[in-house]
Amino acid sequence: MMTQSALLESAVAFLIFGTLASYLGGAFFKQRERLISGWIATLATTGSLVYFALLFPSLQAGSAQVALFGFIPWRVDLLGWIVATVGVVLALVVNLYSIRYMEEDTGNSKFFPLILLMVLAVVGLAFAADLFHLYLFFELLAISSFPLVAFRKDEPKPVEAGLKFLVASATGSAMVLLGIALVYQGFGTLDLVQLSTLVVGGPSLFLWLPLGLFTVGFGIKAALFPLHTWLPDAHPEAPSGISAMLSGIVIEAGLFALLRVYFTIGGPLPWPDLLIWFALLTMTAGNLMALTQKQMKRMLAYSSIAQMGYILLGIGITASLGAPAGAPGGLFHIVTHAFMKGLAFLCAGALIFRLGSGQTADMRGAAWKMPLTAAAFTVAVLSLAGVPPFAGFMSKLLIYQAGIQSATTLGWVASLIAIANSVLSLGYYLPAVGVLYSKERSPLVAAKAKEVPFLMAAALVILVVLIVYLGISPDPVRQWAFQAFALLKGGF
Amino acid sequence: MTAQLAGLLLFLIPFAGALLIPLVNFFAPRAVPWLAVLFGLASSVIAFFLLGGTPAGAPITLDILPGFFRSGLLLDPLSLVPALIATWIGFLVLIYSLGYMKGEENLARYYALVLLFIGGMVGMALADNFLALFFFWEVMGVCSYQLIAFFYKDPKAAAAGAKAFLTTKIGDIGLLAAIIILAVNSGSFSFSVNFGAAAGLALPVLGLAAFGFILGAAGKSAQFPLHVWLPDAMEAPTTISALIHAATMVNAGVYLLARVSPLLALVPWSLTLVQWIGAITALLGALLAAFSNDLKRILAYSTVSQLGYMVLAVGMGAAFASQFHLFSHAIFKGLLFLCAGAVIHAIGTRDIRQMGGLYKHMPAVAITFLIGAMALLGLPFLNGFFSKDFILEEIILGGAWGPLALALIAGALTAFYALRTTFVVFWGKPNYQTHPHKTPANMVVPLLALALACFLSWLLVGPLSEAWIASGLPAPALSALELIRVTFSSLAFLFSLAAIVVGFFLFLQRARLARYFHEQEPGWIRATSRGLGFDDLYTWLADRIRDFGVWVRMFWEERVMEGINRFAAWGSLGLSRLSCRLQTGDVHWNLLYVTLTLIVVLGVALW
Amino acid sequence: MNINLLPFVFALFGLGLFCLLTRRSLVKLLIGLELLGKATTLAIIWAGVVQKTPATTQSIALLVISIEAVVVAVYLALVYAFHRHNQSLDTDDMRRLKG
Amino acid sequence: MIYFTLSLLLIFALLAIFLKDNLLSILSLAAVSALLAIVFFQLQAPVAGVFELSVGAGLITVLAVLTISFIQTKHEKAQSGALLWALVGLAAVSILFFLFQLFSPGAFSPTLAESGWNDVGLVLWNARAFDLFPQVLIVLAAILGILALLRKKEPVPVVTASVMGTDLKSVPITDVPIADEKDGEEPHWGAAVPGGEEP
Repeated sequence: MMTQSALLESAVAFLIFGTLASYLGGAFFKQRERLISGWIATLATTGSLVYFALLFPSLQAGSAQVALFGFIPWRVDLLGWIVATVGVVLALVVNLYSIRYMEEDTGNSKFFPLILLMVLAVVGLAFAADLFHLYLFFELLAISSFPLVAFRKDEPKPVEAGLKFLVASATGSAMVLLGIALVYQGFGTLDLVQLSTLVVGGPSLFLWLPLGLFTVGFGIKAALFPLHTWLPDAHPEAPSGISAMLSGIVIEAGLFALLRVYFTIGGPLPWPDLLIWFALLTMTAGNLMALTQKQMKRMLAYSSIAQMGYILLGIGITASLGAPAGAPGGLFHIVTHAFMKGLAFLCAGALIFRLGSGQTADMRGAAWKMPLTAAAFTVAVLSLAGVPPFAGFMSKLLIYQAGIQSATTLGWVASLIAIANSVLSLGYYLPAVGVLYSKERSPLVAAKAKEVPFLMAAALVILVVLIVYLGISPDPVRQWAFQAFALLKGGF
Repeated sequence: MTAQLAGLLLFLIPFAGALLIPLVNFFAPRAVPWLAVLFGLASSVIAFFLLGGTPAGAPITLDILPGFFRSGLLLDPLSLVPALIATWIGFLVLIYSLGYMKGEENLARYYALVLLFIGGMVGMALADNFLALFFFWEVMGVCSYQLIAFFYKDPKAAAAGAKAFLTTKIGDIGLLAAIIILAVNSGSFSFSVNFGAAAGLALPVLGLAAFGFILGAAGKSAQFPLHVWLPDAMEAPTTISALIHAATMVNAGVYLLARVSPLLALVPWSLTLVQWIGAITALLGALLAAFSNDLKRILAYSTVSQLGYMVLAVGMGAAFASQFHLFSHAIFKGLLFLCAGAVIHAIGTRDIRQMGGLYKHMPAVAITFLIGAMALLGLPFLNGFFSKDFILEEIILGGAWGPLALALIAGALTAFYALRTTFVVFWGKPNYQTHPHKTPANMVVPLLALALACFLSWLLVGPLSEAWIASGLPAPALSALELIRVTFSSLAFLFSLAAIVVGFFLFLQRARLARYFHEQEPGWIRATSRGLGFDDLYTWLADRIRDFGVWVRMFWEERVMEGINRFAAWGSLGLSRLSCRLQTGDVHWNLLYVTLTLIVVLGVALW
Repeated sequence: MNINLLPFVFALFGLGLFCLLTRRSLVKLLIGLELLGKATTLAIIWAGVVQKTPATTQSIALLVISIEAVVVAVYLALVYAFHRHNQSLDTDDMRRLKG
Repeated sequence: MIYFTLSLLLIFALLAIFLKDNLLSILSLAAVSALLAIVFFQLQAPVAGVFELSVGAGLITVLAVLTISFIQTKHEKAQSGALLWALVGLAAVSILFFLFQLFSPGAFSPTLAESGWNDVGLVLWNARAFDLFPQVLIVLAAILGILALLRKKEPVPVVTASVMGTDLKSVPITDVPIADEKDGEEPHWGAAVPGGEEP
C-alpha cells in the first residue's frame, strides 16, 4: 500500500517525465514527431490518472499535508483532487484526440509537452498550500497556454489571440502578485492555513485591497464578465484540443484559485454579494453575446463565459447567502462543464478538421455525413443548455436549488435569472444543432464531410459516455462535491 | 365488500374501462363494445353493494396534495341516487348501444367516452369536496361535448356540441366562482367545512356564491335561461341523448342544487329564485315540447320541463322530493328515449308527422313507450305520478302559489304532448314510406326492464327515505303505503288529476287546435317553433361575444403577443449585437475594462 | 524615521496601467507590463522590510523577476510572429478578432 | 533620500511611456530597473537589487532591443545616436546613485534588517525550496513555448506507416467556396499560408 505522498508523487512524476519524454521522443524521431509525442503524452496522462484514482480513498478523512518529493509541501484535499482529476481526464481525452487532429501541424513535439505542463499546473494549483506557490502554478498555467493558443503562428489570428491573452493574463498576474505582496505585508506569512487562522483573529482591515486585487486578477483568468475579453479571441483560435482544455479546465482553474483564496482569507468578505452579481452579469453577457455568433467555436467560447457565471453563482450563493448546495453545485458544474464543453469543442474541431471552415453556415447538413460527431455535439450542447437526461442539467439543478434554498430575495432572483439564462442559451444551442441536421447541405459539406477517424471518434465517445453517465446517475460524483465542501476547514 | 370499497370501485371501474378501451381497440377492435358492456356490468353489479346500507364508518379520504387538498368519497343517499342511476342507466345504454351503434365508425372513442361520462357522473356525485366535484363536472362537460358532436361530420352535430359546451361553460364559470368564494372564506374545499363556515359569511358574498351555484346548476341541467343547448344536443346518437337526459349530465345540476341546499337556505332570495327558475323552465319546456314535431326534440324539451319540476322542488327546500322525482324521471325518460331510439332506428326519421301506426310493427316498443308516457304525465301508480305529486304537495305546503300555477299549466301541457306523441307515433295513420326495421332483441330487453321499473321503482321510497333520515338529511319518513295514503289524500292529487284531465281534453281537441294554429298562426306559436326566440337572442349575443373575442384575440395575438415576441427577439438580438460591440477587439479596451472593474470592485469594497 | 513606499508602488502600478491603456504599440504594452512587474517587485521587497524578513521576500523577488523575464521572452516571441504577419507593431493592426 | 530615487524612477517611467522612439523608451525602462535596483539596495535587499539590475535592466532590455532591432526596418535603425545618448545617460545616472548609496548606507532607515546573499540562499534553498519546482517548470514551459513559436515553417512529415491503429491517410483539402467570408478568411491549415518569409 503506497502512502498518500507516494501516490501523488507517482501521479506528478508521470506528468513530469511524460513532458520530458514526449518532447525528447518527438525531437529525436522527427519523422514521427506527432505520433511519438502524442502517444507518450497520452500514456503519461493515463498513468497519472491511475494514480489519482488510487489516491481517492485516502481523501475521505479530510485534507492532509504531503511533502511531495520530500520538499514540496502540498495539502491534499478532496476539492483539489476533483479539479486535478478532471484536468487529467480531460487532458487524456484531448491528447488522444489531438494525435490525429494535429496531423496538419508541425511542432507537435512541443505541443503535447505543453499540454502536460498545463495539466501539471492545474494539479499544482489544486494542491498548493502557499499563496505564492499557488501563484507560481497559476503563472505556469498561463505561460504554458500562451504558446498553445498561438500554436498556429503562421496564421495571423492565433498570434493576435495569443498576444491579447498574454497581455490580459500578465496584467491579472501582476494584480495577484501585488495582492500577495500586500497580504505578506499585512500578515507576514503566505501559508494559506496559517493565513486563515490569522484572518479570523488578526487584523483584516487591510484585506479589502488584496481581496479586490485577487478578485480581478483571478477573475481575468476565470473570464468574469468585463474581464472576459481575451477569452472569445483565445479559445476559438487555439487548436480545438486546446480550446477544450482552456474552456474545460483552465478558466475553471482560475476560478478555483479564486475560490481557494476566498475560502481561506475571504472570511470577512467586505462585499458579500459581489460574487453573485459578477455571476449574473457574466452568464447574461455570455449568453447574449453568444446569440449572434457566426463561428461555431466563438459561440462555444462565449457560452463558456456564461457557464462560468453558473459556477460562480453556485459558489457565490454559498459564500454569501449560506445555502449549502451552492458551492457543491458549482464544483459539480466544474466537473460537468469540463466534459461537456470539452466535448463541444472537440466536436466543433472534428467538423473543422473535415470541413476546413469554422463558420456555422458551412456546417449546414453535416450531420448526415458525420452522424457520430453531430450526435455527440447534440449531446454536448443539450447538456450545456441544461436539458434533463444529461449531466449539465444535474449540476445546474443544484445551483438553482441552492438559490431557492437560501430563501432570500437575492437567491430567488439569482435562480430565476439563471433559469432564464438557460432558456436564452437554447436560443443559440438549438440553431447550431439545427444547422447540423439541416436537410440541405453546404457545398463544403457536400465536398469534404465524412466521419472522423477512429481516435477522434473514440475521444468523443468517451466524453459522451461520461456526460450521459453523470446525467443519469450523478450521485457518486455529486456526493464527492458535497463531501469536498463538507470536509473543508479553513480553505482545505 | 365494504361500501367504501364499492364506492371507490364504482367510479374507478368506468375510468379504468375508458383508459383500457383505446388499448384494446388497438388489438381487438371488435371486442371493444363487449368490453365496454362488461365494465358497465361490473360497475352496476358493484352498485348493488352500495344499496345495502349507507356507511356509518369513515369514508375514504386521500391526500391528493398533502397539506392543501384532500379528497374523499361521500357516500350518503343524496349522492348515491345519481351515482346509481348513472351506473345502471349507463349499463342499459351500453347494452342498447351494442345494437344501435353497430357499424358506426370510431366505436372505441364512443365507448371510451361513454364510460368516461358515466365515471364522471359517479365521481361527481361521490366527491366530498367542491374541487373534486368541479373536476368531474368538467370531465362530464368535455364528454358531453365530444359525444354530442360524435357525428362530427354533420355540421349540425358539431355546432350542437360546441353549443352545449359553451352554454354549460357559462354555468361552470358561476360554479367555479362560487367554489372559489367559499374556499377563500373557509380555506377548504370540503362540503362539510364549507357548510359550517358559510353561516359566518356576509350575506352579499354568500348570495354571490349561491347565485354562482344556481348558475352552474342551470347550465348543466338546462334550466331557463340556459336551456338552449339541450334540444340541439339531440343531434347526438340517441343513446347519448338517453344518457345525457336520464343518467348523467342534466341530473348533475339538480344534484348540485340539492347538495348545496343548506347553503341556499341561508340566502332568503335564492330559494325563491330557484323556485321561479324551476317553474318557468317546467312551463317553457312543456310548451316547447307541445309544439315540436321532432320526436327527440319533444323528449328533450320534456326533460327540460321535468328538470324544472325538480329544481322547483329544491327551491321549496324539498331535496328529497326532487331526488325522488329524479329517480323516477331517470327511469321513464330513459325508457322513452330508448323507445324513441328504436323508432328512429326503424323508420330513419325523427319527424313524428312521418310516423304513425307503428304499433303493428313494434308492439313491444309501443307498449313500453306508452307506459313511459303515462309515467311522464303522472298516471296514478306509475312512478312519475308519485314523485310529481310529491313535488306539487311540497309546493302547496310551501305556499308558493305563483310557481304552483305555472307547474300545473306545465302539467296539463305535459299530459297533452305525452298523449299526442304516443298516439301520433304508434297509432295514427301510417305516413312513412320505408319498411320499418325490426327491433333487435338486445334493444328490447332494456325497454322491458325499464317499463317494469316504471311500475315498481316508487316502491323504493321507503328504503330511500329511511336512508336519508339515517344519514341526517332532511326527508319525511315514508313507506310505500304511507306514500300512497299521503298522495291520494292530498290536494296535489286533485290538482294533478285536473291537469291530466285538461291535458286529455286538449288532446281530444288536437285537430281543432291544429287547425286553429295552422290558420291563425299566432305570433307566439311562430316564436315557439323558433324556441321562443331564446336561440336567436343567444345567437346574437354569441355572435357579439365572438366578435369581441375575435377582436380581443386579434389584439392579443397581433399586438400584444406578437409585440412581445418581436420585442423579445429584437431585444435579445439587439442586446446581443450591442454587447458584442463591447468586444471591440482592441487590447486597450480590454485592459480598460479590467481597470474599470478593479476600480469598481475596490470602490464597492470601500463603500 | 517613518517611510512608506506603498504610494510609490501604487503610482508605479497606475503608470503601468496607464501605459497599457493609452499607448497603442506592442513595445509600449511591454513597457506597461514591465512597470506593473516593477511595482509588484517593489511591493514584495517592501513587504519584507515591513515584516523584517528580507531574506524571504528577496527570494520571492528573485523568482518574480525571473518569471517576468520569462513572460517577456514569450511575449517577444509572439511579437515577432505578429510582426511577420503585419509588418508593424501597432496595436491597431491587432483588431482582426472582435464581436 | 529613497523618495528621491523613487521620484526619479517615476520620471523615467513616464519617459518610458511617453517617448516616441521604441528603443529610447526601452532604455528608459532599463533605467527604471536600475533605479529600482538602487531602491532595493537602499532597502537592504542587495540580492534582489543585483538580480533586478542584471535581469530587469540587463536581460530584458537586451531581449527587447534584440527583438526590435531584428524586426525593425532600416530607417528606424538610423537613430543609433539617440541610443548612444541614452545608454551613456543611463550609465551615468546608475553610477551616480550607486556611489551615492554606497557613501551613505542605511542613512534612511537604520532599523532595516539586513540580509545578505547567504540568508537569501538559505531561504531559497530551504524555506522556500518548494517554489523552485514550479519555477523550473515555468522555465521549461517558456523554452518549449518559444521553441514552438519560433519553429521554422517546415513541410509536414509524411508518414506512410500505420502506427497504433491510426489511419494515416490524410484528406486532401481542395478549394471549396466558403459560405460566409465576412469575417475574413478562415484558417485552411494544410494549405499554403501566405506570410512573410524571414531570413
